[in-house]
Amino acid sequence: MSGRKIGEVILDLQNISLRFGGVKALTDISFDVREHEIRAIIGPNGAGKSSMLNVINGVYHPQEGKIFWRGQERRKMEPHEAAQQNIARTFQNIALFKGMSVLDNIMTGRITKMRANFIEHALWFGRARREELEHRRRVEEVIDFLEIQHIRKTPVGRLPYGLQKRVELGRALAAEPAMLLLDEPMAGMNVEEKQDMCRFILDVNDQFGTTIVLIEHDMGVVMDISDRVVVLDYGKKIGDGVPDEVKNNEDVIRAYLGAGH
Amino acid sequence: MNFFFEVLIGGLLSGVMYALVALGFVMIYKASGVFNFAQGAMVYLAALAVVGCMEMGAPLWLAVILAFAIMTLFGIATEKFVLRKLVNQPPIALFMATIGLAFFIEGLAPLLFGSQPRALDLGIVDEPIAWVLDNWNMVISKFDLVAAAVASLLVATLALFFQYTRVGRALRAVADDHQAALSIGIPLQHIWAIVWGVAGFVALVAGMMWGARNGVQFALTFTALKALPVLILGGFTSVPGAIVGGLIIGASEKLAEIYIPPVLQDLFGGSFGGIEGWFPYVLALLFLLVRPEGLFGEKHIDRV
Amino acid sequence: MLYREAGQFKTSYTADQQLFPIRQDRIGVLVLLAIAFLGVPLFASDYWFSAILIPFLIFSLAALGLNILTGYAGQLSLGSAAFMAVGAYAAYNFQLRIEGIPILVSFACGGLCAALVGVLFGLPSLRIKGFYLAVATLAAQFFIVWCLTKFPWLSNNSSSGVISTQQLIILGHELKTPLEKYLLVLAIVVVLALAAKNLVRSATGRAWMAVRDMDVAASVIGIKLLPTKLLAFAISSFYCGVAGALYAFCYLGSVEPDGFSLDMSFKILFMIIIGGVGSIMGSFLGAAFILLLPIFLDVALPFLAGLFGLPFSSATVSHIQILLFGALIMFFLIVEPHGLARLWQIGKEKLRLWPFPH
Amino acid sequence: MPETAAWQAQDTFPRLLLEHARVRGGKAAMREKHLGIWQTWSWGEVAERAGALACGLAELGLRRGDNVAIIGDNRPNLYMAMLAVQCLGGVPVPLYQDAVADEMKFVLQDASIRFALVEDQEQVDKLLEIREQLPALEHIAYDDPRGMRHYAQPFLHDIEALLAVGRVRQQDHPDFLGEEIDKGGSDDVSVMLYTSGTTGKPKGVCLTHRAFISAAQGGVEFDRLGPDDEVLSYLPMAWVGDHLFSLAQATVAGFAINCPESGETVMNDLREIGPTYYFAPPRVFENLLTQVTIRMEDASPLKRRLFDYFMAVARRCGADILDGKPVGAGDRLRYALGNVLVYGPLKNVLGMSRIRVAYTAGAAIGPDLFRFYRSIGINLKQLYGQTETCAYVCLQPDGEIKFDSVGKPAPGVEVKIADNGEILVRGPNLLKEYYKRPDATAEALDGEGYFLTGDAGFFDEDGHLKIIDRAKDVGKLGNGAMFAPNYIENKLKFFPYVKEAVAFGHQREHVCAFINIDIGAVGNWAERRGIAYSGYADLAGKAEVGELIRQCVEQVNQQLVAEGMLADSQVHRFLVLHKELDPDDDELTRTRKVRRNFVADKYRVLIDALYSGLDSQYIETLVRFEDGRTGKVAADLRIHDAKTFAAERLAA
Repeated sequence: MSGRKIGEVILDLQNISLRFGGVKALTDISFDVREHEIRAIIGPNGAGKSSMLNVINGVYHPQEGKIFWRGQERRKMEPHEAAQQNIARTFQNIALFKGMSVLDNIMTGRITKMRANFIEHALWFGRARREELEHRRRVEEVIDFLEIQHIRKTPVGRLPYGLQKRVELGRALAAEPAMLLLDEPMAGMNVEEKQDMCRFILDVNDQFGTTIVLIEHDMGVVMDISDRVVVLDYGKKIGDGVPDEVKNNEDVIRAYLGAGH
Repeated sequence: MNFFFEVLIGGLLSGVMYALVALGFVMIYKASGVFNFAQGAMVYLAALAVVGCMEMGAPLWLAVILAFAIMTLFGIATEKFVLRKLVNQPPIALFMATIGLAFFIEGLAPLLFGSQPRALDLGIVDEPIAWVLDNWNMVISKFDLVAAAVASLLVATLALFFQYTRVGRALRAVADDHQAALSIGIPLQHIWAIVWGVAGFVALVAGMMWGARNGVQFALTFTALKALPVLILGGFTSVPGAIVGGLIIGASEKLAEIYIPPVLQDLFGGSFGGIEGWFPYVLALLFLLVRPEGLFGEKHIDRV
Repeated sequence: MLYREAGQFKTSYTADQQLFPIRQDRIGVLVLLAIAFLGVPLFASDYWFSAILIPFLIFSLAALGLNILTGYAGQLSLGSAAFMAVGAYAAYNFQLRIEGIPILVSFACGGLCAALVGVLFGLPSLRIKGFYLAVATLAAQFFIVWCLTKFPWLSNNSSSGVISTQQLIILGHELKTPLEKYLLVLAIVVVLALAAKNLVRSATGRAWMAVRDMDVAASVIGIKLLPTKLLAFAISSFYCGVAGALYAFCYLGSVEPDGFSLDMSFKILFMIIIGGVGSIMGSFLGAAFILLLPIFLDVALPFLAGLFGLPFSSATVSHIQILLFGALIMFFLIVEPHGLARLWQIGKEKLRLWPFPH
Repeated sequence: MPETAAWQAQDTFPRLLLEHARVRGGKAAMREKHLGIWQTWSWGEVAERAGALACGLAELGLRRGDNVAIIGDNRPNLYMAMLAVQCLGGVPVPLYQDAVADEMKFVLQDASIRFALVEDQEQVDKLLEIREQLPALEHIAYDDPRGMRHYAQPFLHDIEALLAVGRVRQQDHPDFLGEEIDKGGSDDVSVMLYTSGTTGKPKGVCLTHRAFISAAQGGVEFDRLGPDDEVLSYLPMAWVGDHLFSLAQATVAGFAINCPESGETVMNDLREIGPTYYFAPPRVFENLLTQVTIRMEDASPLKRRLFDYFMAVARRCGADILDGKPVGAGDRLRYALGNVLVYGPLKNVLGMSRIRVAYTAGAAIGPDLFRFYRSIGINLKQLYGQTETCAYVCLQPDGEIKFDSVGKPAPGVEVKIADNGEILVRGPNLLKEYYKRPDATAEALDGEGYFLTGDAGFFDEDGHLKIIDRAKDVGKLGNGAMFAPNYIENKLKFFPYVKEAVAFGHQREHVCAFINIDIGAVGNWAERRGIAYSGYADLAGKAEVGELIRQCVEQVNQQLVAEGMLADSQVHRFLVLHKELDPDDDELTRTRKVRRNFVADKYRVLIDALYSGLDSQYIETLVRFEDGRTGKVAADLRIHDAKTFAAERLAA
């Protein structure tokens, strides 16, 4: 039923190695992400999955390896530069701005699209005012999309966990990202919340064509929604392919059985 | 050149005194992660307590014991009524609370022991050491030397305390990992109370030294504030850092005080004394830009 | 209880995002402004203007400045008084050295100079946070005051840096009476408070709060950390600078660098802690509280002492005052970390929800 | 306004619409909270959009007389769709939007629906699910395109696309729409509403423009409604109440319909809009009051005392002040103070500050409940009517409010009581017929043109109508005494703890009852007593809860004794059901009326236990969850005895 077309490689990671002091977090990892696909990264705890996302959006800088974004080799960049290249993400441990309302949190997601300077802001005049109104509308569309109208003006700190996760997704979506990195979007959710989140992820991918890279522990979900899966273990890549391939990969089975039992 | 060394050694010796105050900060920071801005005020309180008790007729040794009791009680009370209530607050809130604590002490101490400046006589005369003066023609204060010796003794004692007593080991463990500390079998809150007690003791020693040197007065709190740049240089968690930082600050501010004003005078005219009032802070600020974690501090990685 | 919000629905984002979306709030603010501009001048005495209202407004402005930096952008500063000093001395020098410069322009330039200095001392904020930064701002506090004392040019060669401010002339009219000065200060504070409110409800403010609440996430969504923090330093210092200029020109008339002491920086910090970190309103409440408490103690303590027949000195009053400040800071941090503004907010929520509990 | 000749000529809804567009084209006609603000459509825009949509539908082949299904939450586009269909002489048939596909099937088949205008993907999916069985269904248009991207079926249309098509057609045939509207007459059917029916299959009630306009106009004049009023439309569009109070009266009086953002935000939206005219079934008022009670229990003691004191003042004189009756100066002063301190703020938080007139209907409302709202100054009134009478038979005039009557016959309506006590109604507001059911039509309308309501009632000395029960439900106890189950159930349901009650007693020696507790109110009650519970069934089974309900039942018994002829209807035994009666399990109708016989059959074993004197009874019940799955609930139900009272003792 899906009408989306998986396109060219949009992100290509080649031989990435990352160390913290003497600790190797990632070792010689290569994989690519195609436009419009849902790409999952799985692996036992401590496999380096989050580090991988942090490399992609510039929080960590790998000591070795190359990153190609839309065919261009990427120089070392800061997270905000990744944001300007339309890479958005959510975090494993919710990283919302606790002191702000849902609306304001999602509004911050549009910060790269806003041009007015602080003087215009202080005067609340012209471009600043216009932008606030325009972007409010876009944010409201995100709120509508995620069905969180009833908590629009609630401070995020007061929300239950599942809704906070949804708001965080909203903040990432507000940036209209080309690529969305989701770090365990369903961790700690109940079945119903997971279903909702799955639906939102698929809708985002489907309606906006957003490329999604996600880390998730729930194998059922991963196998259901992702197009291709990368498996990491102890910072090394041990499998890569469509869900069925990965499921039958012996290294993967061993890593999971070894880690899980 | 002799003059340079005279200034340098004088600076190093007063640096030891800064280190004395900084030690109290480090103790508390290591054990509870609280940046105790009130350490300076505690120095003031301790010194006032000693002279206050002596004024009421107590001999020096008794006054010191009484002051120590007061400092310990005060430390425990602080832990119990202030810090324990702020356990889950961000560090910055704790920091601000200790600023409040500093004010509280600065208001309380003179109410208890009077606010007029007083001398504290420890029986050590503040005069140049004749032998040095004769042989090298340098003025090195006897008092400073004694103070340095006391400080060294204190550091050594603390090091032994940390290394060889159960409580000391617990304290070190707390600094690394609260969970691990629990396994030693001493309640965290006891540990914190002990830390505040020890910090009070350190403040007492520092207060007596500074009080004997400069008189017991409110200005002590400003002198004690100099321990902050010391910490930044040395790192918040390092006892050796506090010593080395203290020496650097002490020496450099004295040298700056002597050697910078003439330069400025040549450039702008006028007089430019009082550089030691800000020099440590600016030095620390510049140092922060280069090495935020301090000389001996641990590098901190933000995990996402 | 006083609120009647039913029927106040918004049909446009303009209406929904206006400064005070609730009609009763708008009325309240207008009434307050009317009292401040029209009512107070009718009834207040010169003592009230020069001893209470003018310093209250000036310190509110300084607290507002610090609140922008600390409350909104999350960067602690212990050097607010020094930035006020920069503003005061810069405004003085602009008046002194540029022929015919309007006084308001001098104030603004004073603010700008403070902003510049603020940015300079804010640079370390990229690498350090929290109390490290606080210690760094102590450098600003001590260094600036020293500079103002020691460089004679800055104070037009007066001894120990004392300056006497020039006349306040606006459009050819000299403001002499406390009332006139009050109105000038009030107007400036109202305009700047409005600008601050606009800033914190716009993208700028959201970027500050994002950096404050979680800097990694802020940077991941595209906020450049250093410019955002430096902007906070600049604007905060600008506010402090203007406050300093007003402090010199409209309040004391003659100031010395040592007047802008560390103690004053702490006082401003206490204003925002007690008033409410991260609240425009809190800056005003805190300033009022910190300024009124000593006045209250001056009257109440001797009275109480007299009641019990205790000996009493003015030094004792000041010690009790310091002690009380410290105790209050700890009390607020423990009991209500968001200060009086939160109490105000809760009170307002209670009124909105009345008779239901909050 | 409607008295002028120009308005008299507007005898169909499309003509009224055009007239409003002409007279007050810029004034708000519909609003919906969407994307955070109240999006507004003026009368001019509504007329334009409805017209364009009509042309779009005509382009698809909609013909005069076609029935068009309207399925969805209250949304301006769906209201406009109804008007659009009426423009073409079609008949809108609103359906209950939360019904599952199977339940919709009957209506869709019965009305030979060719066109369906629906809200969103959810409704489209339902229709597609049963499309095989709906040979007549040709086109489906949807309002919300979300999730519809991959639906390639050619018969699916976005309403916006239809509007565009319609606008093109309007340009090509500028006279088309006007001609179509001109063709319409006041005796055409304007809408077809299906009665849910407590028994049997639903029947389509055909109501003409004349009927609805007369009913709407009567109400508008009766309560002096005008274009500046505001109403919140949140009740199912398929319900006659919503059709009358939202679309029909708005189109007559020219006021604005406001649609909430989502089901979860209704209370908040109500508070924002602050309607001046409000309509809700009793259960909504009841829920509100329950919430008020619960929230006040959490208030500080001082505030609670204040509240209790002023509520006592309000009970004493509030209703009289509202009715304009003489009240002492002291009480007036106290009431004024109470208005500042309690009633005003309370109305504000409920979103009822601006209400001029509020109506309740659809079920009996408890006197305490009714009095509560009136006493705090909300002009809540009752009305009486059926789908077949456009919900318009009796209204309570201002100043003549009786708690136990439904008021006087509305303007233009004749009411008489048949010999068997049944209420008969005649007037322009009656149904034209039941769709394709001449038999049922003949049964419902007698030779003189009276509609047989099926309710039993009587007029009191002031000419106010009192309803006792459904005429057919009024039964007899074994001893021949009158047994009016609804009457008893309503009394029980007036307690906040009781959500539903089902009374049995026809041809039995005494009355027994099933009780559904209100999980909100009882849950709160339990929490305050530290009673832990895991869910509805667990809570319902608690002995303490049984005791609580027993007290309620015994109070009802006391009241019944006082009513003389119903003294024998006291409830002797009862049990608290282990599950909530649910429309999904067919135990309630979609309007949440108990399907008495169905329940009696389903829980036969429980009824037997009640009458055989057992102390408890084990039962297993099949339940259907929201997603369509089914499961089992089992419980061992405790049966409680309630104290009954002797009539003589109270009489003495």
